[in-house]
Parts: sequence; C-alpha cells; structure tokens
Amino acid sequence: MSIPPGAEQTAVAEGEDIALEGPAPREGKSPTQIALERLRKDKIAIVCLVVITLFVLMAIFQTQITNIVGVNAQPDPLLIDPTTTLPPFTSNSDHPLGVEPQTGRDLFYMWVHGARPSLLVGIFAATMTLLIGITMGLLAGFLGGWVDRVISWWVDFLLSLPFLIMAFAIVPIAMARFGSPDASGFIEDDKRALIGMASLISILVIFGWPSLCRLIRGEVLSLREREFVQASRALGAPSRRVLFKEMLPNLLGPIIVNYTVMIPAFISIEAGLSFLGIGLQPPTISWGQTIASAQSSFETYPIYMWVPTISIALLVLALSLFGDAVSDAFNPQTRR
Amino acid sequence: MTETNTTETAGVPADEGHLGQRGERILTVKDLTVQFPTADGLVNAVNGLSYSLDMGKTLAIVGESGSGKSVSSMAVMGLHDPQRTRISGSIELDGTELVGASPSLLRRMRSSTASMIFQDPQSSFHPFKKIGPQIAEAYLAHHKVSKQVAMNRSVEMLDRVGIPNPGRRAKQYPHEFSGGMRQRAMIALGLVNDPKLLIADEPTTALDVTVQAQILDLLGDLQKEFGSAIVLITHDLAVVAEVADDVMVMYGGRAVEHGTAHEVLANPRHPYTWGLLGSVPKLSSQGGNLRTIRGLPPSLINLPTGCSFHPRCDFRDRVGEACVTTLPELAVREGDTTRTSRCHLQNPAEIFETEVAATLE
Amino acid sequence: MSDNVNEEQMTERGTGATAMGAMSTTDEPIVHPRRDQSRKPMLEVTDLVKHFPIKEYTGVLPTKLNLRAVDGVSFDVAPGETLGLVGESGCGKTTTGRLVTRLLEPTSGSIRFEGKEIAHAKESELRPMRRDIQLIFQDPYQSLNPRQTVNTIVGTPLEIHNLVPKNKRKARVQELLELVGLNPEHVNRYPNEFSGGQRQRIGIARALAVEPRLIVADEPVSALDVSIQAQVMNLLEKLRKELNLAFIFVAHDLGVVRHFCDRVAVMYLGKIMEIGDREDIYEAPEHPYTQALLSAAPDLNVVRGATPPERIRLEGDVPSPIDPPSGCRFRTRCWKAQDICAEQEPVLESKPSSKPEHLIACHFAEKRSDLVVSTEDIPA
Amino acid sequence: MLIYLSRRVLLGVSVVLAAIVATFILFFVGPSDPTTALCGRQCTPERAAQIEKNLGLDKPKTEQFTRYVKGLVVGTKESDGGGARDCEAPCLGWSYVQNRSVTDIVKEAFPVTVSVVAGGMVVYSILGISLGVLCARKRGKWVDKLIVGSSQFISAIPYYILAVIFFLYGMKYTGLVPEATWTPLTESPWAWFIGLLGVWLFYGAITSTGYIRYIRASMIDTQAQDYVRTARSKGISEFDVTFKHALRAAIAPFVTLLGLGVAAELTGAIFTERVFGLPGMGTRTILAYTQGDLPVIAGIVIVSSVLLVVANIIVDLLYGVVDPRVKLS
Amino acid sequence: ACSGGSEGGSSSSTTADPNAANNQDFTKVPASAGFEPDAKGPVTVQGAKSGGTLTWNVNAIPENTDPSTQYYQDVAGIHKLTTRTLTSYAMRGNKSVLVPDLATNLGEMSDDKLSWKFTLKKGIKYEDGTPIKASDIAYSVKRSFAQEEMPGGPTFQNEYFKDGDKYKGPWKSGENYAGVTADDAAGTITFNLSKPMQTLPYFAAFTMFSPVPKAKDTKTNYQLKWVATGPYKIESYSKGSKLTLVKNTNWDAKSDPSRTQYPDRIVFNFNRDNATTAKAIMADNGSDQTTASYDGVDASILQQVLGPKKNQVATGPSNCVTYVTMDTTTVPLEVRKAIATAWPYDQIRIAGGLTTFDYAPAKSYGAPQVPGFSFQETPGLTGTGKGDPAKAKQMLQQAGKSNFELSYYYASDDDTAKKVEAVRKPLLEAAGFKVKSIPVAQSELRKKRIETSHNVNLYQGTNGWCYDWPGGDSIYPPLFASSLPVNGGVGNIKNKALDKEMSDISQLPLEQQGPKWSAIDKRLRDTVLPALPYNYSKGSAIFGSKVNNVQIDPNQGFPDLALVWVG
Ligand SMILES: Nc1ncnc2c1ncn2[C@@H]1O[C@H](COP(=O)(O)OP(=O)(O)OP(=O)(O)O)[C@@H](O)[C@H]1O
Ligand SMILES: Nc1ncnc2c1ncn2[C@@H]1O[C@H](COP(=O)(O)OP(=O)(O)OP(=O)(O)O)[C@@H](O)[C@H]1O
Ligand SMILES: [Mg+2]
Ligand SMILES: [Mg+2]
Repeated sequence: MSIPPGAEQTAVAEGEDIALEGPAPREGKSPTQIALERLRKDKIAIVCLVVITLFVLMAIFQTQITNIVGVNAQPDPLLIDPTTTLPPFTSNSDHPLGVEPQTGRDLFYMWVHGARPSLLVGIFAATMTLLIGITMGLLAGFLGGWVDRVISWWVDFLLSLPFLIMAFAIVPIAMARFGSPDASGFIEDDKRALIGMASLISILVIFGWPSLCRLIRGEVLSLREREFVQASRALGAPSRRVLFKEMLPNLLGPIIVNYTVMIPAFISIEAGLSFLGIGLQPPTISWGQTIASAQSSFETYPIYMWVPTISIALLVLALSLFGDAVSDAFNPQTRR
Repeated sequence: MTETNTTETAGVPADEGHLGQRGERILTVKDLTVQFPTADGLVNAVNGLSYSLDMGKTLAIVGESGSGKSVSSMAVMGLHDPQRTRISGSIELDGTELVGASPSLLRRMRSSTASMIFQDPQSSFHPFKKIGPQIAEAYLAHHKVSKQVAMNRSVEMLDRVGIPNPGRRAKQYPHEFSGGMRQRAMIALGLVNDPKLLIADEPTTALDVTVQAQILDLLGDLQKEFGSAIVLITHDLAVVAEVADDVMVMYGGRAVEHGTAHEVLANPRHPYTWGLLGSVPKLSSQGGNLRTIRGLPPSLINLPTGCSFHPRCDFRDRVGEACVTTLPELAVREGDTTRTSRCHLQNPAEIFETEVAATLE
Repeated sequence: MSDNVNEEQMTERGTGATAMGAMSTTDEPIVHPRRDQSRKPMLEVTDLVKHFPIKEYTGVLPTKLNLRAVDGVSFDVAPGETLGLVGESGCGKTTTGRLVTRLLEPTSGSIRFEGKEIAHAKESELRPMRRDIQLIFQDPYQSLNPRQTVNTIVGTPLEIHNLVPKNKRKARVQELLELVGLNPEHVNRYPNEFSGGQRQRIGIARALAVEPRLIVADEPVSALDVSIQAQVMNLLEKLRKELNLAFIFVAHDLGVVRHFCDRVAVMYLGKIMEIGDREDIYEAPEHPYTQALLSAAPDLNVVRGATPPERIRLEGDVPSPIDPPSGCRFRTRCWKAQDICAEQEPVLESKPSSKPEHLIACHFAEKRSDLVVSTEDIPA
Repeated sequence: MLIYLSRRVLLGVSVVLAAIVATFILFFVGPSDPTTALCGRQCTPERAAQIEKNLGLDKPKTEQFTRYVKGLVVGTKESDGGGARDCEAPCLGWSYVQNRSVTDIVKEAFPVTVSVVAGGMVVYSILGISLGVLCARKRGKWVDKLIVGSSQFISAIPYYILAVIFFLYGMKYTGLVPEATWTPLTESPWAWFIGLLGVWLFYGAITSTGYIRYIRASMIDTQAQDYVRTARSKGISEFDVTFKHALRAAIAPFVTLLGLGVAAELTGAIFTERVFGLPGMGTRTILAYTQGDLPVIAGIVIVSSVLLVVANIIVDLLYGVVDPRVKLS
Repeated sequence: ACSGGSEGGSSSSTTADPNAANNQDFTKVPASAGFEPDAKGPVTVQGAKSGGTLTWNVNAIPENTDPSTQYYQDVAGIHKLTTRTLTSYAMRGNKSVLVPDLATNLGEMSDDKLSWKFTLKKGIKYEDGTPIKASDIAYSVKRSFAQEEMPGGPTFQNEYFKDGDKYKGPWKSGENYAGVTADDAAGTITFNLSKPMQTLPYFAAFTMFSPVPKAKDTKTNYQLKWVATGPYKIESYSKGSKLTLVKNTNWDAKSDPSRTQYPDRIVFNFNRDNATTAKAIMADNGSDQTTASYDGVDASILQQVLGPKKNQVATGPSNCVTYVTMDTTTVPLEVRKAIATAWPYDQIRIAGGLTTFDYAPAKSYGAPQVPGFSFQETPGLTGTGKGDPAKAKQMLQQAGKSNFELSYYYASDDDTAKKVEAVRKPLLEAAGFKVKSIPVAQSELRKKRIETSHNVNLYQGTNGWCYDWPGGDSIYPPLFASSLPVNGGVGNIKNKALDKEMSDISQLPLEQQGPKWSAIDKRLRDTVLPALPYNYSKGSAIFGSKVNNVQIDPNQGFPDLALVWVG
C-alpha cells in the first residue's frame, strides 16, 4: 500500500486546507539557526557573551597577555613597605593592578593567570556533572525498577553527606593517594597542581551529580507519560532513540539552566574552598585563592581583593544570564 | 439500584421564579471593548459588544475558540487585571456600572450579584484546599457570619446540588471528587451567595454526556427555583438548542447574530453560523463529509477589515467590496422582528433556505 | 475487495514511493465492508484483560489491589472497517487502545493481528507490527514533541523503519504533509507554531508515515473546536476511503462516532455492554446503559421542532474499577436491575430481538424506540 | 502513611549506615596519624606507640570499625581494652586534640548550627516569599527589575566576602545590627535571639536571592491558574487571593527546594559560622581539620548525614501536608 | 615550652608604655629579672577603676584548660585570673619576676638537692569559701601524671620527680606517690626528686601546682569547670567558643602579690577571626572599646597602630625564639654557612607579614631576657638583611656543592606560608641552591617536621622554642641534647660531650648558670650552626580605647591578664 500522490491535489482542491493560509513559510532555516538568530537579537545575551569570551580569551592567552604587558610571576618583597606590609602604591606603569601585599607579586599577572584555573574547574566540573547526572537521571527515570532503586539510593546517599566537610577529608587523601609522592612526600609542581585540580573537580562532580540526577529523573518520569513519547514507542522506536531523541531535547531547558548555573556555582565554590584553605593546590594561582588571601586587606589595599572578586561576579553573572538567554532561545515555546 | 427514568424537558424553565423580578433587566452590556496590550501588539479580544439579559432567562453565547466569549464574560465579573487590560464601553449589572468601578465595588458584586462557573472544574478548585472551606470562603466574603455558619451553608449548598453525603464531602479535597461532582461543587460555589446572574463558561465541556445531562438538568432546576439569569457559554450547539432562550453568536470579538435559540439555530442568518451548524456531526446523520469553515480564525491583533469573517466567507462574492471595506451593523434585518445579525447579504434567509439548509440535514 | 487489497498490500509493502503511483489510479468507489459471515477479521481481540496493580495503604500493611481497567473485552476489526468505542470517562477505552497498540502488555487475553498473536510479544517481535497498527492521540499538542520540528516528527517513523532513503526523507515528509492538507513548506516549524487542527494533522501524518493498516484513534477530535473538528473528521474520512484504513475510533461524542464508525462498541467499567453495527446501536439499542447514553446526548434538531427525546437520568457515579459490582456492572445505576443482575454476569450475546451480529450483555435487553429524536415531524 | 514513613526511615537508616562506613574508610583507613596530635609537644616514639595502643589504632581496621560502630550503639568503656576513655553511646569517638568525647563536642556545636540554619531559613523564607510575590505581582515594573537584578548580582559575589563586609560594616563599624554572639537558647532566649539576629538577617538575605526568583516564577505561574481566577470571582480581597490562593500553591515547589537547600545550607553554614565566629559544627570542622582531629570531622559528618536524612524525611512529609494530592506511598 | 616556628603571624604581648618595646633590640635591654621572694600583696594599679566588662576576642582556642595539664601561654594567661599556683610571675615595670603566690616563699631546696618544700599561706579559700589544703595541690600534681587519660601537659615531672617515669597518676597508680607529699596540718607540700632541679620554683608556677579539690574532680571534664582560687571564677564556659569569668569574692587581694581584680566580668570569645577582630577594635565602637585581643597585630590595621591608634597596642618580648633549622647530618657545614649568607631575612619576613610587632631579629638561640644571659654576636648571623646570593653561590662552588638540594615542608593550606614560599624558593634558587619544597596540610606539618627519617634537610625538628621558665635548662637541653630528641631538636645534633656539659650546667646554682649557657649558645653558632637564629618573637595585644594597663609578660610573651582594667 502506498499513499497516492493524487490525494494531495484532492486535499487542496477541496478547499479545506487551513495551513496554506497560515503565516508566511520560513523555509530553509534550521532550528539552530533560528535560535542563534534570536540570541543575536538579545542585547543582554550579547553583552554576556562578550564578557565570557573576554575571560575565556584571557585564560587561553594568559602567557601572551602578560608578556605583552610585561609583567611576570617573580615576587619582589622589596617593593613592599615593611612597616605596613603593603605596597606603597596602588598602580604604576610596571604594575598596572599593583602588587600583592607581602610578596610583591604582580597582581595583573595573578589576575590573568588566575582565570584559567577558575574557568577550568567551573567548566570541567560542570560538564562532568552534567554528563553523569544526565546519564544517571535518564537511566533511573527511564528504566525504573532496580536500576532506579540503585541510582536513587546513591543519590540519597551522596546528598546526605555534607559536601564541604567531605571536601576537608577528601582533598588531602587524594593528594596522598594519587600524588605518588616520594618518601618525603614530594610531588612535582605540575603534577601536584593537576592532582589538586582533579581532586577538586572530582569532589564537585561526586557531590554535584546527584541533585541533577534527581531533577532529570523527575522530568523523565513525567515525560515518560507524555503522549509524544508513547507515540514514538508506538512507532517502534527503540529505547535508546526514545531516550536521546525524544526525551533529551525536552530536558534541554533544565540542562542548559543547570549547566550555566553550575559553572558559576563551581567557580564560587572554588573561591570558597580557598577561603577555608582547601582550594586548589599551590603553585596554582586562582582567583579564589587571591580573594581568600586578600579579604583581610580589602580596606587597606582594596584593588587586591576587588579585581578578582568583581571578575568572578561578572563572570558568574554573565554565565547565568547567558544561560537564561540560551535556554530561552532554544525553547520553541517562547518563540514569537 | 434506583429507578430513575425521570423524563422531563430540559429546556426553558417554567415561569415561576421567586427570587428577583422575572423579566427585570439584570445585565446590560453596551459597546464593550476589551483589549490586551501585549508584546506583539494590541489584542482586540472584544470589539463593541452589546447585549442584555433579563432575570429568569438563559442566554447562550456560542462561537469559535478565541472569539471573545470568555473575555467578555470575565469583563462582567471584573476579573481582568486592570493593569494589563483596556476596557471601554459599559457594563451595567443590576443597575450598577461596572466599567471603571472601584476594585472594592467589583469585589462586592462578585459572587453576590453575579457569579461564574468555569469550564474545567478540576483546575478551577484550589487543589490544596478542601471543597467545603473553598465554598464557605465565598459566603464569608459577603456575609458577616462565623466560619461555622459559612461551613454549614456550604454543606447545605453541596446538598442542594445533589452531592450525596455533603457533610463528609465538604471535608474532602477536589481530587477526591469525580469530574461530575466537582462541577456540581463548582455550581454550589457559584450559587452560594444567591447571585442574580450566573455565568457558566463551558460548564460541561470536560464532562461526558451522562454527567453533562445531569449538570444541565441541575442548572435548569436551580434557575427555576431562583429565577436567576444565566449566561451559558458553550461550543455545543445541541446543548444550546436544549437549554437556551436566546443565543448570541460571536466571531472575532463581535456578536454576529443574536436572537432566540429557535431563530438562530433553525434559521440562521449569518454565514458563520451556517458554517458552525454545518460542522456539527449530528446524532441522526451518518457518513459523508461534514461542512467546514475554511481558513483560520482571524488574528485579533490585525482584525480583517470590514466584516471580520470575510476571508473565510463562501458568500462574499455575492456582496462584493463592502465585505472587505465596511463593517456591517448588527441590526434587525428585513423580514425579522427582534433578532439581529451582522452581514451584508441582502437575502440571507433565502440563501439559507435554498442553499444551506439542505446540507445541514 | 478487502481480501485482494490485503494481498496486494502485503506484497507492495515497503516499496515506498514507487508503489504510490499504482494506487493513485484506483478510482473505484470504496465499499465499506460490513459485517457479514464471510468477513475475515484483521484484528481479533479475545477476553482482553488489563489490571493495574495498585497499592493502597489503609491500615498498616499495604493491600495490593487490582484496578480492572479492562476486564475481558472481545471484538474484532476487519480490514477497512471502523470500530467505535464509546463509554463514560474511565471505562477503559484508552487502555483498550493502548493494549491493541501494545503500548501496554495485557494481563491476559489474546490479541491476534492477521493471525499472529501479539498479546505478549517482545518489543523486537512487535517491530513489524508497529508498522501496521498506529495510534493517534486525543491531545494534538501533548502528542507532538515540542522540541522537534515537523520534519523530525514525521520523519522519525521513516527513519526507524528505514522506509525511505535518507536523501529522500524530506521529500517524503512533505508529501505526507500535503496528504493531510498541510503546507509542505512548514517542515521546519515547531508544533507550537500550528493551530490545534493543524497539529492533529501532523499527528495523523506521522501515523500515516509507516503506511499502517489499522489506526487506533484515541479521541482524536475531542480537544478541537467544532469547526476544526469537522476538518479533521473529513480528513480521516478521506484517508479511510483512499487508503482503505481500518480504525478503532475512541470517542465520547456520540455524534462523531455515528458519523464515522461502521460498528460501535459501548463500554462500561472495563467491559463491553453492547456491540453492533452503527444502525443497531443508534437506532435499536437494547442495553439500558446504551439507551441512557444515547438519551443523554442533546440533539440540535430539538430546535427545529423535533420532539425532544425522553431523557434517562442516571443517578450517581460510575463505581470504582478497583471493586466493581458483582454480576452486571451496570446494575447499581440501572433501573431494570433485579436480583439476578447481582448474581449472574450477563454474557455478551445476540438476543432474539436483535440482529445476529448485534451483541448485548444484559439480562433484560429490550429495544426502546422512544430514545432517538424522530426526525419525521420536523417541518421542512 | 505509616508504612511510607517506616520505609523512608529504613532507607534513611541504610543511607546513614553507608555514610558511617564511608566516613570510617575515608578518615580512619586513609593516611592519617592521630598520634602526633595526641602526643603533645614533647612527643617520644614510645609515648606515640602507647597512645596508638590506647586508641586501638594498632588493631586491624575491621576490628577498629567494629569498635567504632559498637561505640555508636552501646558506647565504649576503658575496660573494653581498645577504648581509651569512657564514652557513652552514641559514642562518635574521642577527640585526639581536645581529649573529650566527640559526642560532647558535637552536642555543643549542634545547636549553634541548627539555630543558624533554622533562623536563617525563617528569614529567607519570609524574604524570598514576600519579595518573590512582590516581583511576581509587579512583574516587568521597575521594582521587579530592581529586585531580580540586584539579587542576581548579589548572588554572583562570593558569599564570604559579603559576610566579612557585613560583619564589619553592619555590626562592627556602625552597630546597625547587634553583634553575633552565641548564647544557648536554654540559657537566655533573648540573648540567643539578639546574638543571632544579625547572622540570620544577613544569611537569610543572601540566601533568599536564590529563592526570590523561584518564588517569582512559580507565582507568575500560579497567578495564571484557573483556581486563582475562581478565588477572585468569589469577591474576596486581593490580599487573600494572592496569599491564600496563589501563594498557597506556589509554596509547594518551594518546600522541595528547601529540602534540597537544607543540605547545602547545613554545610554552607561553615562560612557563616567562620566569619561571625559562631562555635557551630562548621567552625569545629575547620578547626578539627587544621588540627588533624579526624574523629571530630568524622563525627560531624555522621551527625550531618543523620540531620540531612531527617530533614529530607520531614520535607517529604511536609510536602504531603502542603499538597494533599501527594499520597505518600 | 611550645615549639613554634610559624613563618609569620605572631603569638602574643607588655608594658604600660607601648613604644618602649617597638623596634627594641632585646639583646641590649634584657627585660627580665629573677626572683622576688618577699613580694607581698595587694597589687594596685595607679588610676585603675573597678567594674565594667572586659572582652578578649581571640582566634586561638584553648585546647585543654585542665590546670593539671596546662602547657600553653594562652591557657596559662587565663588561668592566671582564676588559678593561684605555688609561685607566679609578677610584672615589675617591663620585667617579670617570680614571686611566691600560694606559698609563703619560693621554696626550700633540701641539702641533697633532691627535695623541695613549700609552705602555704594561711586562710586562702576556694571560690566556694572552703579553705585550700596542701594535699589538694599534691593531688593536682599527681593528676598531671595521668597522661594517658589527660595527655598534652608538661612532662618535666616525669623526668625529675621520684619514680616519675613509673607513676601513672591517681586513677591508674593510686594516690600514694612518693614524689609528692603534703602535710595539711602544717600546710606544707614536698616534692621528692630523682635528680636535682634548680629551676623548680619556676616550674611551680605551672598551673599543675594549684589546688584541685578531689571532691570536685570530674576527671576529663574538670577542664570545663575548674574551681577558682584567683580573683575570678567561671560563670560559664562553652568550650571552644566562650568563657565568662566573674569576680571571685573569696579571693583575698592582700595575699596575692601578682593579681588585681578590676573588671566585674571578663569574657573570652575564642575562635574569632584575627583580621575582623582587629578592625573592629580599631573602629572602637560600643563594646569594642572594652575589647582586646592578644592575637598580635593583624597586617590590615598596621597603618592605624603605627599612626593614630598607637595607644591601642602593646608589644613586648616573649619567651620564644624562632630558627631556620638545618640538618647537620646531611647538610655540610660549608653549605650551612652558605645558607646563612644567602638567607633573605628581610624578604621572607615581609612575605610572612612580620612586622616589628611580631619580632626582633634574632642573633642567638636563647632568648636574651633570660637572667644572666650575656650576649655576644656571631659575625654573619645578624638576623637581618637581604642575603647575598652571589657570595653564597661562590661559597657553594668553593665547597663543590653547587646546586645543593635544600628540601623542606611548608603548609599549603596556610596563606602566609604560601606567600613565604612564593618568595623564598626563587631567592634560594637565585643563590645557587636546588630547592625541593613540599607543601603539606597544616595538620600534617608538625608531624612531618618531627619525623626522624630525615627526608628533608631544612626546617626539620624544632623551628622555634619558647622556654618554660627563664632558665637555660629550659632552652638548650631540649634543643640540642642528643638524648632528648624532643620534637626532633635542632639540627639533629648528636654530641655526647655537649650533652654532658649541658647536664652539668643544669646542676649548678641558678646564678652561676647564665654565663655558661651564653657560652654554649655562642659556641654552637660559631662552630656548629645547626640553625639560623631568625626571630626573637614578640607578644602583642591590641585593645579598645577603654582598656588599660595591658602589659606583655616577657616570660610568657602574653599580656598579664590579671592587671588589665577597663573604663
Ligand atoms: N490576558 C490576555 N492577554 C492577551 N490576550 C488574551 C488575554 N486573555 C484572552 N486573550 C485573547 O483573547 C481572545 C479571546 O479569548 P476568549 O478566552 O474570550 O475566547 P473564547 O471565545 O472564550 O474561546 P474558548 O472557546 O477557547 O474558550 C483569544 O484570542 C485570547 O488569546
Ligand atoms: N497506568 C495506569 N495505572 C493505574 N490505573 C490506570 C492506568 N491507566 C489507566 N488507569 C485506570 O484505568 C481506568 C480506565 O482508564 P482509561 O484511560 O482507559 O479510561 P478511558 O475510557 O480512556 O477514559 P477517558 O474517557 O477519561 O479517557 C481508569 O480508572 C484509570 O484511572
Ligand atoms: Mg473561553
Ligand atoms: Mg481516554
């Protein structure tokens, strides 16, 4: 059996077609293009994107930037006034953002080089969290049964552990376990920095995925009952397809929102952990660490703290606003 | 096991109201215009609507989805957010002008003078609150009585609308009610303050036929008892045929035809009404194609010029330019006495008789 | 012609676009197969049961209860035939539809499609059957994935069953859209950019994409406005004629069912109360429930002077499907009920007074002619 | 309901048990050495060995674990051999540094953290709800934009920076808010209240920024619901419509959020306690961390887990109260 | 007692004249004096007013406040308010002298030097009015042996007291202990020793030599509610957060030569952030006017205390000296000398945020204020300067030790330590060393530093030492004796001859010891160089404008809390 092409003519000829009189067709533009177009028209989104891009560029080209400006990592305590332990200047031609109290390190250098770890932590951890959270959530919600029970139990379990306190326990242990230090506990700087970052990211991921998983699971449970999912099952779509082609796109909203909330949240958490002394490991320079050590002198030498603080605030704000804009743009329902 | 073959005519109730003067004018709507400013432009939901209603009468408003039935009725209840709505014209309810009235006046009128029953009883009750208190709340808003008295009143009302075991039911949540019972409770809520006007916005659309019949009977009984006026909004012309005195057909925010139920449904004058009637698959008919109205409902932001129905009208070529340029008046046409319609056609009655009526059989 | 067509369909399946030309020339009038003894059913459903296990916590221990959504339903559908399913809300219409399309697995009973038992088939075994039986849903918006374009929605079945090579897929989607009367240029639009009627057409196009033989339409028009409802009904009617589709048509609007269906089954609390040809059900209903249902439906003709039917008011609510009444399920609301109704469950059988293919499950089945609006005395 | 509760409790117990195992593995099997901390400033190897023996750390890990769990259930006694000190059940171990039972330490710290979080919760619930409702009602107006915008901005600044600034400028320099001090509620309710008021206000205000947007969104959602229209059609006051009807429904998702939030906030109180110098579980943790006092951290982890599990059960039950449609099964 | 060695920060406080101690070179003005055996009470402070509430907001948290196990300056400082001991320190100008407190004199040593006898003053009462007994003091001392139950206290008693290594305290070994005997009737208490202890009168100022009424002993919980004999008693104590003291009416001012009782109430808030506390005190609003902190001077308020607020800070010498230890077994002497040449004192101090409120440059291992100390400088060990990398490089080359690897630990979770490391490493590298610096958590650091495996060669062992009493026997043997590798000692020295010499000096009468210890100090510096003397630590306190008479006790490096008044 097949459908006779003649039928189309009949349909149109019968004059009961309502579609042909609808709004002018918008042929040729893919959904993504349309979304991008909407984004392009969103002024706030553009500003946010510019901010994010600038920071990302800064993180990528950190060495080039500091070379051009002509600052380096070398500390110079002799720049500091020993009676106050503060630099006697805020900004000069050699040090556009001043120098760090006590050590005399160039703050511009620290600012530029502090961006990468912050962004890396945020993006890596958020991405991993997202992948694990979504996979687990989809599996739990879709397969149900014991898979659901096992995953949900883990979610409950991990959510019942106090995250920050666990961080206190895990970071040093990770350092000792995976750092493979020599007898004296020595680990090369590069490796140490890497392990430090990896363990921080792991903690963020381990404690981050459960809530996302819970959210996704809930959404999947309700989506599973939606008629369009039933429809695709009726068409004989295999589970994988139902999961990834039918459900996942509908989770895009919460996922984008979560992603763009998570990145800044993780950046902030890194800063917070640094405040508590368990952030990234030296010699890594990060905004969080700078803020943590600057917070006591924010009155006497404000630039020290406010530059990274405002950077984080800006980045966080830009990311979350941009996230809102993106999920809006990709949501056909909010389209005009 | 109940023997219930009660047979009676569910239609115009007998003339024996005891609440309010029968025939007294309760509602006069004049030149009502309701507009919503939105990001896309001004939505002209209702454009110069006029009608009136007497006590003890039932007016049915029919029309396509989006034709302004609900919006105009909500305006009568003063339920539009004044910050997001522009209303002009006049609504006189029981002698009081409502357009531009203060919020407190509107509040006093709501439920006590006019009350409204909404389409979907499931979503119209607060899901987290018990039915009884929800009804009592309306009573309390207009009577200085204790909570207990109000609760008793709400139980009484539930009993009145035929909910068995009303005392216990009043303490249950909406989701514990069946669809039909929820709609009964909705009616109880509508009547708790003995309003003179009851607006029922698609009260049975969500229900199946047997329950629908129960509800319509109930409304008829209650009207008989209280003599109140009812505005019944519905899509179902068969329902209209059975219960309404008058019918107003709306299209694009305007009334296109207004008359008694018999006049409008048996001898409609407007091509839109013809289309509407043609679309209904009748119990007594079978097979074959249904008549349809081609095209899409009009955009309320850019209403078609002239007669709003002209882009979809099959009879437009018999009139010519006027359909596109001039908005026909809602007026009494040649050969009619009281009924009004809004069409440029010279001889609608004839066209109906000769061309349309046959297709409706 | 039904049998021939079957053979033909079998051989031509899956050849896609090329085969289309052949059918288009078939301009013969389509004869609706009526129930007759020679009729060979395409779908046979026997004693179909679906119980949903429910846990109720009344005391300390949970009681495991069964919600008997469908409780022993038998019917069959011949190729090209339309069976209407009517009944009160919650009586198991949707569940029956889902069982037939095997979105649910029946608790017991048999579903044979073209002789093949599919009641408990595995998902992989169902795959070929999925092409033959399709589903159209009540809510056109709910049933379309809001995040997919029409192209994806309608193209999905083509892809799943690999019906059309990838490069021709879009063209085929556009053909299908034209077939259901949609502008083929709208392929990149999202469902929310369409009106209700248009959305339902998309759903229909998707169902048609796999070239099914049987469509289960679960209240396909109840969410639509009357004028749009008419458009969709006409479309379905057209497709039925042109493609010789069989339908199981679920609806609660008796007018719509009468308009569209060859045969009608009346359900009450998970059981079929009465089943028969359209005329039998509408003009000579014998089951009290059917009678009540018909009498409750308002009729437009009243206004044209028809005598309003004698209305049967049913009191009370439908009993719970968890604990249905013994014997005849309708007895609690039936005015004819006697002791036997509580003790003995009536069999669905043809009565002496009825036609042989008109089956009624009632101890006191009886014709009542006064229930239908008589159109005779309407003045012309 | 009862069944639901018992199943939920059972699940909670399994989670807590797992938390205990995890904690034990993390803290006591990992590379840590309590003896130095305990040994004091004139530590000799012999003394260290003695202490290790006293603590039972020379025993196999499984035995240590059994003892730990036993301590939790029935307590430990010096005569048990392993246990260094008498420690009544539930014994969370013995602080290496403070030479006290961890249970005692937690008992002191627990009310502080709970007071901070609970009081803060009251503040941010009130603030979040009232501002969220205000924004929803005035949506698109400048009040709405101002509140939403500034809450976005505030939540972008690291919390502890704000805390330090508030502590100095709000409490110390200007005395606008009473200084943060801890007095047990049992000792003097007034002092307890006054001492924590500033902390609650600050912590509540900052935390509310997250909730304002949620409440706003769900209020906008519920305001458009049919039942709100019904409520209005009853002729009740706009205040009742907003708070008794629209908000009543908007509050349901908020309860779930609170449940998830409690988890974050209990540990997030670390920052609050640290900056305002309150002797709660967070401060204890930091201190124990710098001192290498692992039993204290472990004890706090376990207590927090119990707390979180309980909090989540309460939220679940509460959800059933808030939304009667939810059948707890 | 305490071994500090923190890179920066500070510990604690002295004189009525705040400027006297600033930038002061202690080597020139010894701030200490010896005994004042006939000191009498009461103590009065000129112009002092009674009443008010004095608040101490501090970062440090007293770990254990049991008088029998007290070993820390802050706890000792607090106990000074509540707990009277056999002897105690009293401020005289900016010197601190040892005076008899509960005892009538500073003890009588028997001829064989193996027992000391103290006689109690009459009529001294506990806070509840019951009289104290000699046996209560004996009981307290016995408690101090119960180190398994209550670890962490001083252990001199184990070493010096008769059978001190065997007695395990009253709970494990019973109350009969020959090392301590008391005669309640006569009001005497006698300590029997296993070896002579010339400095026992100093030791008797430890709080373990205070009375503990056995009836009120709650063992490990006694630390939460101890019975007062001093001018103040506990009103409430929430461990780790707050201690409130109120006047003890049963305290007799006339019998007390070292304490006053001015404020009505003294509140200690522990675990307060340094920087915020400091800022608040400088802001000097409301209750902060009567608030003080003995946490030293936070960098953020330096400008203020150097300028307009200089009357709100007190600084004075402390009993602590810090070092940069070098492992003498793995680092050759030439290299140690090269390190001394290269050492960038100034830069490291700046990076550590050290100011003149925290230190004076150290030139010796012992603190200069020890009575009898006579100071002689070693060339090149001035404790100041930027270091001479070029010369150090050259020295290394000459010794054939170019690129000698220096390895050490530092705290990776301590901001100051990180800053110091950021500065120190490149500077040492610039001087031709290969640097292997190993970040560890603070909690690990102590353990790492005292481990005996010698995996690293710098900063190992004791990097700072605070003497327990102003006597050389409390400094040199703990640091340099091979027999007593307390906390790893300094420089890992194993020298039997030196051990013998030090033990001999300890037996000498006190007045003869000073010069001998000074000679050892100099000899070690000149010929062994196990460590670079780094800082003479100072104690500092800041306080609100209504806090008066904050004096830093140079023997504690901590303000004498019993002298402060508000108003
Ligand atoms: N608050 C509003 N803002 C903007 N447009 C609105 C608003 N309320 C209603 N409308 C629009 O006004 C038009 C008329 O709506 P109304 O609800 O009166 O239609 P109706 O005739 O009741 O239709 P239905 O049969 O579907 O209930 C619709 O197009 C609707 O979209
Ligand atoms: N997944 C399920 N779990 C439990 N009960 C169910 C489930 N699906 C349906 N039911 C119950 O089975 C009964 C029949 O439901 P079904 O949806 O088939 O009715 P219906 O005839 O389609 O009703 P409607 O006209 O309202 O669509 C109802 O009581 C319903 O509550
Ligand atoms: Mg409407
Ligand atoms: Mg259904």
